[in-house]
Amino acid sequence: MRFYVKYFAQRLFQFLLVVIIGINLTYVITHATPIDPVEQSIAAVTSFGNTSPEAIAMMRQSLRELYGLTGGPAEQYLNFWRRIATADFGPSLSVFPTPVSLLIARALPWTIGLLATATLLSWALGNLLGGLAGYYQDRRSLKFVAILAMGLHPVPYYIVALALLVMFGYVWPLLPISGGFGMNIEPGLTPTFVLSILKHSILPALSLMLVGLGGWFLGMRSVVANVVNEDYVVYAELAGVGRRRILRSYVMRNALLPQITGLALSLGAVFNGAIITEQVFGYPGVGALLISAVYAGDYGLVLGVTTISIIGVSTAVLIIDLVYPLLDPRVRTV
Amino acid sequence: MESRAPLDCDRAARTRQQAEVALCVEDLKAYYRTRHFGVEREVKAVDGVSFEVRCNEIYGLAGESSSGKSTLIKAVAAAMRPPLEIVGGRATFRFLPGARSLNQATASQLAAIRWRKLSYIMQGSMSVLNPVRRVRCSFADFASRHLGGNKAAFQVRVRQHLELLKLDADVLDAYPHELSGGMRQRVTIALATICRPDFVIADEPTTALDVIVQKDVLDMVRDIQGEMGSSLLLVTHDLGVHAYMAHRLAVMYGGRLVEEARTPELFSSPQHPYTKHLIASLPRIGVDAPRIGLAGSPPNLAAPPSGCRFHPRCPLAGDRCRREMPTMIAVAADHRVACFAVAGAGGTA
Amino acid sequence: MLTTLGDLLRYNIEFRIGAILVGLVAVMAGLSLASPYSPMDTFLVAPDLPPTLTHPFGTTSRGQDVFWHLTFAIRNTLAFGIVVALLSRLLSLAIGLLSGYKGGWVDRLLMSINDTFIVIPLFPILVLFYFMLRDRMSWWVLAVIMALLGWAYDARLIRSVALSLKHREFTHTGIFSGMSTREILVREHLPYVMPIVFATTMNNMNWSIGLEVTLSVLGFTDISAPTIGGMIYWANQHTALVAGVWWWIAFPVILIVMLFVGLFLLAVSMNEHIDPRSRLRRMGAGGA
Amino acid sequence: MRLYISCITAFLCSLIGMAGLSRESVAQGALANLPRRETLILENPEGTIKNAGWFNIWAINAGGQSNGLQQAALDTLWYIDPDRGLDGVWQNSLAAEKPIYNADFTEMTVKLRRGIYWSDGVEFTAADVVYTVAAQIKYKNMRWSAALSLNVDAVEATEPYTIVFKLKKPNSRFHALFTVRWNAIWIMPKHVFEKVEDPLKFDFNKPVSLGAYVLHNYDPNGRWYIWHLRDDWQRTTLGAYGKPSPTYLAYVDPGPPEKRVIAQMNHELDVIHDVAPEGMFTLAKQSKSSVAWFKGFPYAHPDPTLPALIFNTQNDVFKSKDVRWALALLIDIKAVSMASYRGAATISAIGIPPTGAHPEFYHGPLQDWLSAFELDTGKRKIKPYDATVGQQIANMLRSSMDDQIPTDPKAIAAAFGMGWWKSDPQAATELLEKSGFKKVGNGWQAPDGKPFAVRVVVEGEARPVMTRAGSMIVEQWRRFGIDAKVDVAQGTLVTRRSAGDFDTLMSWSVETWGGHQDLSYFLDSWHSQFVAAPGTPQPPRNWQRWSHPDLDRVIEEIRNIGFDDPKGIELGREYVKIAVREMPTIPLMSYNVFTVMDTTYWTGYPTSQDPYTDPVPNWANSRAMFVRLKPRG
Repeated sequence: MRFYVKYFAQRLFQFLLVVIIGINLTYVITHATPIDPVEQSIAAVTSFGNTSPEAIAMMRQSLRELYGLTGGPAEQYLNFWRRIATADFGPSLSVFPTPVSLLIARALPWTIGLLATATLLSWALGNLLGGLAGYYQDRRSLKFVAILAMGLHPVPYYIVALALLVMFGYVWPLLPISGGFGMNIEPGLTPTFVLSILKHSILPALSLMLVGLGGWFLGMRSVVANVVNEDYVVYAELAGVGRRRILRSYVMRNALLPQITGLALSLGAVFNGAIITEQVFGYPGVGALLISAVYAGDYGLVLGVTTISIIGVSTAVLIIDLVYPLLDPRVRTV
Repeated sequence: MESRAPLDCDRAARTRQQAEVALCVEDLKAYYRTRHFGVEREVKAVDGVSFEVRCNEIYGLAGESSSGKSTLIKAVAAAMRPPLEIVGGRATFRFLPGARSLNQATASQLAAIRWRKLSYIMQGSMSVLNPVRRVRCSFADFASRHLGGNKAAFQVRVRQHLELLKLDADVLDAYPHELSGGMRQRVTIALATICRPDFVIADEPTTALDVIVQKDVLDMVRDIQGEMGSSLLLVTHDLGVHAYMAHRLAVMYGGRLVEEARTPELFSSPQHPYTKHLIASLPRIGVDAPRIGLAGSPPNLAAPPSGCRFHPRCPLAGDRCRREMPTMIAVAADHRVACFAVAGAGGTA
Repeated sequence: MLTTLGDLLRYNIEFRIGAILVGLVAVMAGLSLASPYSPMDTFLVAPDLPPTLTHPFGTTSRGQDVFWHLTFAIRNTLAFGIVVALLSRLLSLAIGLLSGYKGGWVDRLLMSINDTFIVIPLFPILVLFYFMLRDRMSWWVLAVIMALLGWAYDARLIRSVALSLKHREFTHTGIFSGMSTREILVREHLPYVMPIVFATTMNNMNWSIGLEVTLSVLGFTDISAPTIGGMIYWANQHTALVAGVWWWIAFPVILIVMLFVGLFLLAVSMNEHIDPRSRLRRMGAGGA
Repeated sequence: MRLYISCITAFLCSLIGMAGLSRESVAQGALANLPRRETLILENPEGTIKNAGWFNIWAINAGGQSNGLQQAALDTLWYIDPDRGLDGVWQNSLAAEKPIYNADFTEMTVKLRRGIYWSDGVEFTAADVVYTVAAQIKYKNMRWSAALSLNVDAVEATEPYTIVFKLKKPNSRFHALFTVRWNAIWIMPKHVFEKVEDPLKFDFNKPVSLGAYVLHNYDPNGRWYIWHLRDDWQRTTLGAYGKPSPTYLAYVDPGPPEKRVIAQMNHELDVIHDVAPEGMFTLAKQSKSSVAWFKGFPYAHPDPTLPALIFNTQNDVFKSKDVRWALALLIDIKAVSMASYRGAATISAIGIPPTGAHPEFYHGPLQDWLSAFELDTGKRKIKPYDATVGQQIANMLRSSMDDQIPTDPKAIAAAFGMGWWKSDPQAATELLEKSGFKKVGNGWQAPDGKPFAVRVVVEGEARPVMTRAGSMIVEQWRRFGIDAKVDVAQGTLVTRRSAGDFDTLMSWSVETWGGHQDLSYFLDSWHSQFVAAPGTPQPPRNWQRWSHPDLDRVIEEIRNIGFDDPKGIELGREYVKIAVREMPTIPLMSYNVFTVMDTTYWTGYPTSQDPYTDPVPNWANSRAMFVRLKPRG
């Protein structure tokens, strides 16, 4: 037990370290963006409108005050942390005065719903199949899966997404190619709404799984192919332990360990992946929000999203770290 | 031409004149046939080996590394994976009469035999136990199907067995990496003997251990063997271990047996030049005659030398040795040698 | 080494396919030297021509010959991927092995930095970099940036392996025989993680080129420099897909897919060759 | 093994299942439970609205504007149509008549229309206008606060339907603030806003509308907005032109150009705001039911906006007009037209969009002057103008798409524009040498000995056609030996433009009413008084940061004459001549928008034959469509 306390403390410390470094890094980077939110707002107002130069000068000043960009950098930095402490990211600058937290709250369910699910699914399926393929090395059906995976996995995600879009959007227009759900459907737990969501999520989800699954499959397969030759597997076979038991408790059990770390990391890709997925499929979510925020020079929003994603991901890593020793006793004596 | 005492397993099995034969190996040939990346290779790791292990006997198998020891036991125990295959001869166990060798047994037969009749103590105990499962699980996986009974009964059985081996019962709750090397080896032995098998194969059981621990472990092995009255095929390069353990001892060189005798006899009056050399190079207290090293290196089994495989390094080598391959000839009771240069073993070199 | 490559080529089907694919791509890249057209100029040939003998891959709406333009594009893209892969491999190997072997505070510190790189969303950061660097964001600047951002995943992977290696006999013997950390890492552990490095090299090239393609498709790179992503970018600018100029997108995509599958197969088959275990299996005698 | 088989099958089944249910859904079409034949679906070029539930347009930039809000639900005093208009270019909307100024333009009186009601049944009166002005002045962060506080000294409703503005200083164009070009100051519902304590934090959802439509439903993710025709549509200003035909308006974000084209081919998008030329051609070829502004080539609607290559005249290199001219003479406009619009551009040599009423006021009358215009290269005098470029483009295109290209010179001038500058590298060389540049090897050197480097800032994805034009110009300059590069400022353009952080820029500093000859809309901001010091932000629209005493005089004169005063045309032509001599920006073409309309469900869209308004659906004027459209069948 004492070990756990120590271990837990270490990991927690590391977690906090990561979060703090990460947030600071993004703070610096986002504030290095050359885009001026005030100019963006003014452009939005004047690009078509008829406004006299003096008026713009006035507007510029008042906007600076409104957006709270008047204080010095130190002051702004302190304010930022003060806000983080109270889990408040302040107002978005590009859609002032709507609070950032509200915008994120609206977008997050979509991202989590689509990407987290797809990632977990492909992880589970990929590892299962990969494990079997590594153990039963001469099963024809699994060989086929392997070939499929080898053909698909290496292709860059954007290309896969594009291909799917072309196939099911243009050539064979079966599936909706943009949006989270159909037009004029009232959100709510109605069958129409749920159905519409499912339908709209097929292409994005499929694209994510096609790429993800292959990776896990091949990874697991090669790990298993090695584990099979470990002495303890050979020994168990010599001892006449049943194949299924060997597969479950000796091969899979041990081969999964690296894959679990992998899962934690790939959950990190959720927030990055979201951007491209949502770009290509016009799917709502954090990625789309983030990009539009970057364009608008909306520090508040960019920071909000990245902070959330950083915390989310490092929490995932933390959880994995905490579970890991339960799965791999060797770590406990480290 | 010369009087031979060829081994005949069937007869040995039928008419038990001497002590009963637990394992009979006859002219066993096991080659590694690799066709990897088109590089055709045939490594004659075991090439026509014959011997028998009697019941309730510790049979030692000595020889420097890459002499084919491990391959031999792989072949005997049907622990072969490609590219290793048996190309000739046979190795029959008492508990599975008739079959040419174990690898012909059906899956169900094997399942029944493994661990119940035949078990192993493997080299490198470090990695033979699943690192992420408690020792207890290994016991359950390996033995429970043979011992039957419910969980509780099985646990009792395991504890008893551990007591027998003077092992503390709480090793069961440990993970392999939490045990010392010696402890781990002891556990492995316990694991190998829990089902009281008729035949145990021990491959370098103590190689990784320091001398003190080695002795304890060896004692343990011997005790349990005697207690069970089963046969033990002990394979190690360490003649000291053999001297301490084996009833009879065979020396292997280049994939073939060169000499076999009761252990004391082999040490006292070795016949084969190679054996002589081995014995001579053993450190002895009091004697400080200079160790004469042996010229040359162990044969490449992919392209073994013609005739006697030892001739390139042999001080007594003659033309015949280069042409013909010597066979095992009985020179005395329970003493066989394969050398033309040995008197009574088929003329002169 | 050469002979083993020869063997691989002759007797390993995956390797052969991979080699052929990559070879073809490389040849394409090489042909760029022989291109009759400058990659920077447009309207050198009649626009929108479907594939014919004179223009095997057709021509773009910008009056470029797809085939010849592609040779430049694939060359740049390939070079990009390689640079990123090499640079980031070095980082992830060094950090992964060290932190896995050393453990303790070294491990914690390194992994904190590592995890930080894992958790910060790359894409917006790359975009912001582009905003800041503007037309100075040439492909190799991008490559360096990506390398600096792209080592973390594999470092963690390598670390987890190094972690398990740490409990292997050979490590202990290494320590007892008084090898220095560097020696142990380089002599004992490095060969062991090499297969992973190979696999990750491939994945990393996939990742970096994939990201480069994505970035340039979205217009966040030097659009005048011909790259695969750049071609798709310009094709989108001319809505080539719906305008029926499919060859403008199809051929770049086919080529890049060939490259990826090819590299991947090479990595896989070479893993098998390099992996110490499978070598044992092959050199059967080693087991005797 | 069994486990694995079952997994595979389960996975496949689920996919097939999903695909199955999707098939049935496509049949059901784009919008659930709306009568398609009564619904007009238009593209909202704003894309997806981040802050979907925000309709308070008076708070700066917090929500969507052209998601139907300003086209269907808001209203103001006057509209000026960029084309011909329903009943003339000038449209009295909430105002009953044109603005009435006093002699020295310090007072403007407005007479309001009667019987106009808010969608919640409250009548619209002068009080609303007064409140709009008062509120904007009171809350200095409202959208039009600055403009009003600068101008308005006092505003009062002398009668329920009469308002008098007292201005702080003479302004003959004050009414322009309340006159819609693209938008204008929209009138606020007093009875709603006076109840909320902070109008800046009020989302105005659901909006009380003054237009003919009310909000029906919207996507919380901001991809679509659906508006419903008011039962009392007669009590709106649009109602005066008859009953709007569509019962529902759907403003949607159809995604990138390909998706728009596909959507219209599936008849799920009636009005596309803009696509790349190739997309336009595809629709023209493959979608029989699609129509555009011009029946045939070049299809596009020319907006009263003038894309130009804008110099940052505060950069030393571009201070000299000879350098600017040299660069202009290195441009082959035909190639630029082909690269950007595939020839479907309406070129203009002068700084006025060749659209609406402008050709008859400016381009036509100035042809002779242009042809006579002489430029001194330092070695000789040349006449750079070629009046036949428009013709040449037409002929060039006729080879590939003959029947579509008009033959009548007037039609050609309308579609492709009139003349432009002859590409003349020789003259350019002389001009550059004249101002101290010299050619070393095959690269040019600036007087300071550094290589002559020019970066052309373009907006990338955001404005494909402009990016293409910019890239072509760069190519031409590079071929001449200038170190030219495109600099894609996707996202950053706005900031960099106002900060003057560029060498040259593909953008526009000229926007006009289109339908009306008055130029003050953009020209007033070109006065030297507004030019910002280098490094400080430049107010719109003089992005070139250029000024000229003669121009200042012209601008001041315009300020002192009425909006409709014919003298304005004369002054306008003077501006043109000054701009041609100085070349502060290289005018290229009008901003042609490929607005494509699907006639499957609706007919009677505005086109060049019946130019009653601008079809571009984000313009507030496009509301005129709603009353002229007819359901098919």
